[in-house]
Amino acid sequence: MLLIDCPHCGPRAQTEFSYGGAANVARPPAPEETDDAAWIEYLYLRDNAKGQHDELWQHIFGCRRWLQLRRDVISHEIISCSELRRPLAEDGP
Amino acid sequence: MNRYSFASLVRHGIMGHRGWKPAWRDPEPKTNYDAVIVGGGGHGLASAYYLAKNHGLNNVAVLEKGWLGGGNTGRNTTIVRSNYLLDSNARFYEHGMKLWEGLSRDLNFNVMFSQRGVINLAHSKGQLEAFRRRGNAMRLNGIDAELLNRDDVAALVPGMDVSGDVRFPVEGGLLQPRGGTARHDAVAWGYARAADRRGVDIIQNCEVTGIRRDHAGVSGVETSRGFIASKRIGLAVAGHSTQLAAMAGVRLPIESHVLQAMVSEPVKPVLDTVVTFGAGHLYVSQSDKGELVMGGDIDGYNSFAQRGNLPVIEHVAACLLALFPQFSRLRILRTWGGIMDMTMDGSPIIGTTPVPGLFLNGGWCYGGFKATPASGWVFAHTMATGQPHALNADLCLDRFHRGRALDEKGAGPKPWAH
Amino acid sequence: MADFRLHSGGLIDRDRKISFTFDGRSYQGYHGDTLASALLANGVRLVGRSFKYHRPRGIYGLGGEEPNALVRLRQGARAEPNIRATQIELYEGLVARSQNNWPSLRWDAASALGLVSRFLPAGFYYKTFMWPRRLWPHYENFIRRMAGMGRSPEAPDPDHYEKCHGHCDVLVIGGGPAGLAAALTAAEGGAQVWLADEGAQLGGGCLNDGDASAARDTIAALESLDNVTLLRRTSVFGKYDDHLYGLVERTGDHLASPDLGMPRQRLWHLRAGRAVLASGAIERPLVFANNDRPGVMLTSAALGYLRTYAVRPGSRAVINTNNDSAYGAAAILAAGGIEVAAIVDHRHMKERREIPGAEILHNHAIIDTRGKKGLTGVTVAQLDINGDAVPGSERQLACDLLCLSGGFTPSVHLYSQAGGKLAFREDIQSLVPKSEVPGMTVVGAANGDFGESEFIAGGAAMDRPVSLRKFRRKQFIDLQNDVTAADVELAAREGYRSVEHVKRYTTLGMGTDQGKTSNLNGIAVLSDALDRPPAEVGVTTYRPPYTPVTIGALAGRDVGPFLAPDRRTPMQECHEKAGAAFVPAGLWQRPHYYPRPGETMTEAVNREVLAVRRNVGIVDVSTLGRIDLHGPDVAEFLNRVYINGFKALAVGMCRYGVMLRDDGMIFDDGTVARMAETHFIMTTTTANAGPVMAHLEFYLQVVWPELRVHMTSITDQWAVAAVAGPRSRDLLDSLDSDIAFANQAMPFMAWRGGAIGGIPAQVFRISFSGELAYEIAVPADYGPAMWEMLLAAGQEFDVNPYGTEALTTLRTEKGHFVMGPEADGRATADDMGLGAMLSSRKEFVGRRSLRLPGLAGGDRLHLVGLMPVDGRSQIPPGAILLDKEMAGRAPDKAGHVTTSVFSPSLDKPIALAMARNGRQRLGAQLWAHSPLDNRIVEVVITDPVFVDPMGERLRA
Amino acid sequence: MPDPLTRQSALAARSGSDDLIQERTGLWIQRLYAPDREADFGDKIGLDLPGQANHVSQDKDLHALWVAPWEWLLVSEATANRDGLAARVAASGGALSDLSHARMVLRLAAEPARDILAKGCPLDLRPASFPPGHCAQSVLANVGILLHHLGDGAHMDIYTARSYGRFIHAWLNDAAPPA
Ligand SMILES: Cc1cc2nc3c(=O)[nH]c(=O)nc-3n(C[C@H](O)[C@H](O)[C@H](O)COP(=O)(O)OP(=O)(O)OC[C@H]3O[C@@H](n4cnc5c(N)ncnc54)[C@H](O)[C@@H]3O)c2cc1C
Ligand SMILES: NC(=O)c1ccc[n+]([C@@H]2O[C@H](COP(=O)([O-])OP(=O)(O)OC[C@H]3O[C@@H](n4cnc5c(N)ncnc54)[C@H](O)[C@@H]3O)[C@@H](O)[C@H]2O)c1
Ligand SMILES: Cc1cc2nc3c(=O)[nH]c(=O)nc-3n(C[C@H](O)[C@H](O)[C@H](O)COP(=O)(O)O)c2cc1C
Ligand SMILES: [Zn+2]
Repeated sequence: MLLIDCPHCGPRAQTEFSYGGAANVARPPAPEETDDAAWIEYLYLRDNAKGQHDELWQHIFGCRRWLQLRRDVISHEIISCSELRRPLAEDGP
Repeated sequence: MNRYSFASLVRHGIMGHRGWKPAWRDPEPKTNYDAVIVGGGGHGLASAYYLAKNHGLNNVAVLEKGWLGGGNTGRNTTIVRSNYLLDSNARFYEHGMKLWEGLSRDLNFNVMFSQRGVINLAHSKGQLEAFRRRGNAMRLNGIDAELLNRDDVAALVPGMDVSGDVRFPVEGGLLQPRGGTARHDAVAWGYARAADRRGVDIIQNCEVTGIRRDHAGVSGVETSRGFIASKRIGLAVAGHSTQLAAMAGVRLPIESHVLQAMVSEPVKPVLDTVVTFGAGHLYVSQSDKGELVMGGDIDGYNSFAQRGNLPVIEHVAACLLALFPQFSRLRILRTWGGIMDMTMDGSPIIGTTPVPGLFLNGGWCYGGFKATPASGWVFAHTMATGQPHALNADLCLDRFHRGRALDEKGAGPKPWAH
Repeated sequence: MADFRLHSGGLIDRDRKISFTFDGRSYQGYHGDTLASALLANGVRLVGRSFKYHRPRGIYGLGGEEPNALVRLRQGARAEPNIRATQIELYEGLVARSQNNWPSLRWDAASALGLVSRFLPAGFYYKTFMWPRRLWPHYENFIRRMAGMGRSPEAPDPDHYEKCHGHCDVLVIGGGPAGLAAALTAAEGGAQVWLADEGAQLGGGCLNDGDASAARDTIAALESLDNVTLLRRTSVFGKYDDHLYGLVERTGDHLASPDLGMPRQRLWHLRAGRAVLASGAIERPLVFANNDRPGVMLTSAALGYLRTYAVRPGSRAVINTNNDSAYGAAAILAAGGIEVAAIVDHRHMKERREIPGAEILHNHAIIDTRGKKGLTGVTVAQLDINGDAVPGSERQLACDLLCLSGGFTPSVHLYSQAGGKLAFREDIQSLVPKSEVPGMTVVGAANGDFGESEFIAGGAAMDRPVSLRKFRRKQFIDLQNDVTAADVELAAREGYRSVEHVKRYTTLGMGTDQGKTSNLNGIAVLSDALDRPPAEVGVTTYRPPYTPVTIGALAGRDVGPFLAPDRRTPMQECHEKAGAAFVPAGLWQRPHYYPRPGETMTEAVNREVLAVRRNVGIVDVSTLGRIDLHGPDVAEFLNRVYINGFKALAVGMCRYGVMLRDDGMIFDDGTVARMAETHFIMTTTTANAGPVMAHLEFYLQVVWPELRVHMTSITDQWAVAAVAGPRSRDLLDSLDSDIAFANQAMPFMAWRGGAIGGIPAQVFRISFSGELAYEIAVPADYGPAMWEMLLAAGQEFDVNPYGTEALTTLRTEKGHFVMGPEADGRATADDMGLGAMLSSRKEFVGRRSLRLPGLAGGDRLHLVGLMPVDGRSQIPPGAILLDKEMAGRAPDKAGHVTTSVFSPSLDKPIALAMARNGRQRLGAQLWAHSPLDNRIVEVVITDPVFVDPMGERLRA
Repeated sequence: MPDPLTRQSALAARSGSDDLIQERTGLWIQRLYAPDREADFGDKIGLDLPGQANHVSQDKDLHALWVAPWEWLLVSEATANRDGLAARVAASGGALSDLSHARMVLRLAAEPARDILAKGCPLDLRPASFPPGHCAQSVLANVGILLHHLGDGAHMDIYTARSYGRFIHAWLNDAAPPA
């Protein structure tokens, strides 16, 4: 079971968190001016990196903050866990 | 090639079983094939088999990076059903069900397809109503379905706690009598042997590391055993679909997640149907060898590790005891995981891609084992003709671009929620 | 019966005699015995039957590695199958039975299978049972009955289980010499140390074959330290992410039943800073024909029975070995009063060792054994240069104990689970850890380091544990699953060459022991068959659990009422007292209806509906999600998450809103009230309260961090009752309140604060039922008082409390969709007929997707109403709509029924449905077809609003 | 009919009583938000707010429990008029949400509490990791909780959403070692 080091609350068990998917999916700032292809890309297409993966988790049973993790999805090792970068960087933390 | 039968078993038995031939050859890869299928799981092998059988394409290779059947085909809970709500899914899986019913003899390999019935339990009126809709839709698609009340469930699954005295009392359920289980490994082996017999080269320990393209489309694959040319490449690599597609520059609406499964120690027959709990995440059946085979939800985060964590296993155990408190003293023998390619709408993707000559068979989520025959059938058709079969026309990748996602659960574009 | 117990020695307590039964016969043992040691002491050798051929089997090992001696332990509800006799501590009155035999252990009919076993090689079932197809279910039934091992328990478990979260600096796995030393070093360094061992006794291997005094001192030292926790009878079964270990502590298994209040087993989630794996090594058997008879045993096990339990596992022993450890063992056996007839050593050695009284046969192997239900002798032969028997060199040796000593296999399971890679070491013919994995150190025998042990040190290298290359008679590798060397060979011959294929084709290592004594031998046979070195053959994946874990322990406390939390509204007691029937709604139990004596459900629901339509009803809606929103940007935020506009909402007013997911589908709906300029309260559906909160937090924190909005879930703060019906205002007016409920003072969609009957309250004039209605929210602790007050004051207006079933009927009559049946995650706002609500003047979540072809297309399902053409027939719930002209042909479905009710207001059945292009087809007649119950009803498409289409009642 | 102005807590209607677990009723509980990252917010509203994560400050009868960055739970037993505070918070751009009725609060002696909680809560409750004067949010038996290790070190308060109150109370009693 993962131990996620919440930058706000400290190291906590995975069961306190909920998963939020890839962190490098930026919502187009002006959806109405976005063409179908780019909108579909945002909605559905994912890199699904095999290796280091940037992802969002919410500390749902803690501070309720959304956090940004970099995690090795082969070994499950968490490389970093940080406050959300605002605005979300396209290329992760 | 030996034909398998009771008589041949006896004949070889008398000779000490020294005369059996390999079930499949172990050929060196040729430099060129009419079609190359990446991934020696059930889907890749079935596709190769039907390419040869239905479309007369014999110069075909299946490239497997490890041992055939070692992916999700070798690690699933073996449930076969076609109890789908949406027409596009239902017709596709029902075609599969029909193929399953004749598969052992078609392949001359007993895949131990056991039509013991699949029950989805309902624990509320609302759930039962949803099952009514699903069951009616199934029936109108020519699929068997029966609505069960609590007594029916009790009669079908003796030993299940259907008393009103539990946290989630059983209200009833939806039964597909023709659903059941099959021996997972045998499916891979049976298809491999049958495809091999029709001339397909099954090449194990051969990892595809790149896909070559020219102006016309794909031209071949780079592998750990050298370049192999082919103008038709089919990807059937389950958890690795995104990686392989990316080699050809295609991004997919897929994330890889880990799904765990587990078996108990073997016991004498105690459970004759496949049961799915409706108030938590659990499906359970008993294998012919005697183990209870169980699974639940995905762990819920991207993963390429074929292993997961305790919370899901504990939840599955708790759900099992909610239905069968007497199993508390049975013991879990082994747990494992598989890498699932979860799509954004929970339905598979099978068909053409934007790259000419590149075909995709993936995104099977929890349910690709049961699809194996149908998937191979329509994928072979698509690869042979360049066009989707009527049964996978709605399952193609372009459905996302057309705003026609097939969201069976209505959970939206969160792959971990399907 | 012979007594095999020594008069002194061992760790048993001779003052505490224990009676137990096996297969109905009574025996005696001592406190400190295992069932296995006590059976051996009583001369019982035949203990079980094998999985496939039902061969007679005895006790083979000493602990968790035991493949053979599986019994059914205890009786009645506590009965459990497949328990290793070697791990059962004896307690007074213990009852055990053998399994997998009929009619009895000694005379097992199914052992006749042995006669045809040549036709049942590995995987035979894949090759047959295919014709005729209709017989397969019968074949399968037979296969199933022959397979399995023990019988599952049949009654609910009377014991309970516990789970605990633990945290420590260092976890030491294994309490042998290596583990004990590591624990002491770590503890002396100040760390918080936990040490876990499967056994009842700490000490590990040295209890059996070495000098245990050092270990005893270390144990005493550890016990005196308060930063050390020693867990006996505790298996570390799994290694999980971030140094989480799964442990099962068997707190009550050594007792007849757990002490009062004590769990039977406790599952630990132990988060350890680091771990020391000191799990030791398991002895490997040697392989030859008929190597499975009762009386054949691992040498280490024989020593263990002698030293730990003071039991002679036989009278006259032959030791078969390929390494030096057998010689020390022989000395110990001899000292224990066992006659060692011979040591049969595979190796050809110049330097000879002497064991008084024992014949030393170098360059010899055992090629066969004798004895029906127990070993009576062995056949030995000299080996030629190829490792085959020299013809004519065979000799018979009489013995009742055959000790196998094929070297030791390090227990690297947890290291491998942690992702550690293995390397093959020729000298010990075993796989050992290659390098460190983060957070885990492997020490002692588990690391292939057999230390100063006199047994192996200095000895010649071991040879292969497989003695014969020709597999004519049954040479078992996996004793539990009856996998022979010939099976492995056959697999290789048939192309199943990967070690993983061999495992699956033959079932090698798939039994309850997971091949602890057989996997390495399987690799050796396969390596020969493929002519590839063992290192290349590799090993199958190690998986949790290390030893099987009860399902009860994994479920822990999550059983019975604690399977999932249940939520209660502040008024739950009121409903219970009123005799409401309840229906689950997520984790809540909501009143379904309130039957009066003698009433059926239909009668009760119809009464409740009519009460609302004619007089007044009250319903508990506290389960709806409520979110408090504060901040200068709330209105802007709401504008972005709802399809309709919120900026213009005046303080004191409410507005209905619909939220989409970004893929354009309806996500939730509810009302928002503007409490003050920068303060809003949002309601959500019951089921989506949590998801909506997380959805909003996502947009606020991730997408629009610039917005200044604070959100709090206040669902639990409020008790809420909806008062609905033409007389609702009269009811409220009859109460003592500073709120004016009249139309001008409080129009439809207004809210007002004040006090009712002294209780502070917020009143919202919103309506789900379509009647004049008010939702009254009071702080939760006042909920019961408010509810009782409404009921009491309502008497004069014939108030009825109503449940969710009446609520469903009321909203169906009004054509209100709900999340689930209608908005099922695939429906857009336009599908629901809410196209006009979609603001065109602003961006909102999901808007962009609405332009995608499939969503904007002309063939979508619309929310419509249905009525039976005959005006009487109930419209089958869940029915599929078919165009009439399609009847009888492959149907292209025209939609489906979503909610079907009897409308007491119209006095006829009605339904809501999703129909293809339904809004364009008002008046069309369709079939509502429900093949499940064989019903077809002719229906006509109507507007979904059946009652008061102009909405005059709710504005009244 | 119950007296309308008597608060009926989550456990009020439950029969039986116990010594191990005491319900704290009638509390005044507010969730307090500071406007984004305003360091002197506490001074502005006249409260001593813990700046550090998982810390609790006490000012006479009022505890301020850290629950998230710039967010606290204010808890008090006294029913003193706090309109002044509400006005100050509003004036300084912060926000208060009333949760006085939204929580069930249980008090247990720290000693059994640690063992009982360990049966369903993954927090590291060893005194070194969770000392007196600290609070932490976590999950117990699949339900969200807030734990407060009181400054005296002898007690722990468990906060949970009111609707889960009965469940958590029953769970704790079930998990408690038999008397
Ligand atoms: C625990 C679990 C339980 C499941 N339960 C069920 C169930 O009950 N019912 C059901 O219908 N479905 C179930 N499934 C899903 C089902 O197992 C899969 O959908 C199905 O087996 C997929 O088959 P496949 O042939 O596409 O993939 P696989 O069997 O995974 O085959 C893909 C192959 O591609 C190979 N490969 C990958 N990359 C490369 C490369 N670069 N080069 C060459 N080869 C490559 C892999 O090694 C693998 O062998 C379950 C899955 C899991 C994990
Ligand atoms: N005769 C030989 O040549 C030979 C070879 C190898 C080992 N040994 C013996 O082993 C000793 C080596 O000491 P050691 O400490 O490395 O090993 P050990 O075998 O003495 O101790 C290992 C202990 O770990 C326990 N264990 C294993 N896996 C466990 C798990 N998952 N959970 C809980 N407990 C678990 C076992 O019950 C055992 O008590 C030597 O002193 C010797 O007696 C002898
Ligand atoms: C239907 C089914 C039944 C299984 N039964 C057993 C079993 O009886 N014993 C066993 O050890 N493993 C059993 N397994 C698990 C396999 O040993 C193995 O763990 C699984 O195929 C995944 O492979 P891996 O663990 O090698 O990664 C079973 C697997 C499946 C899919
Ligand atoms: Zn946090």
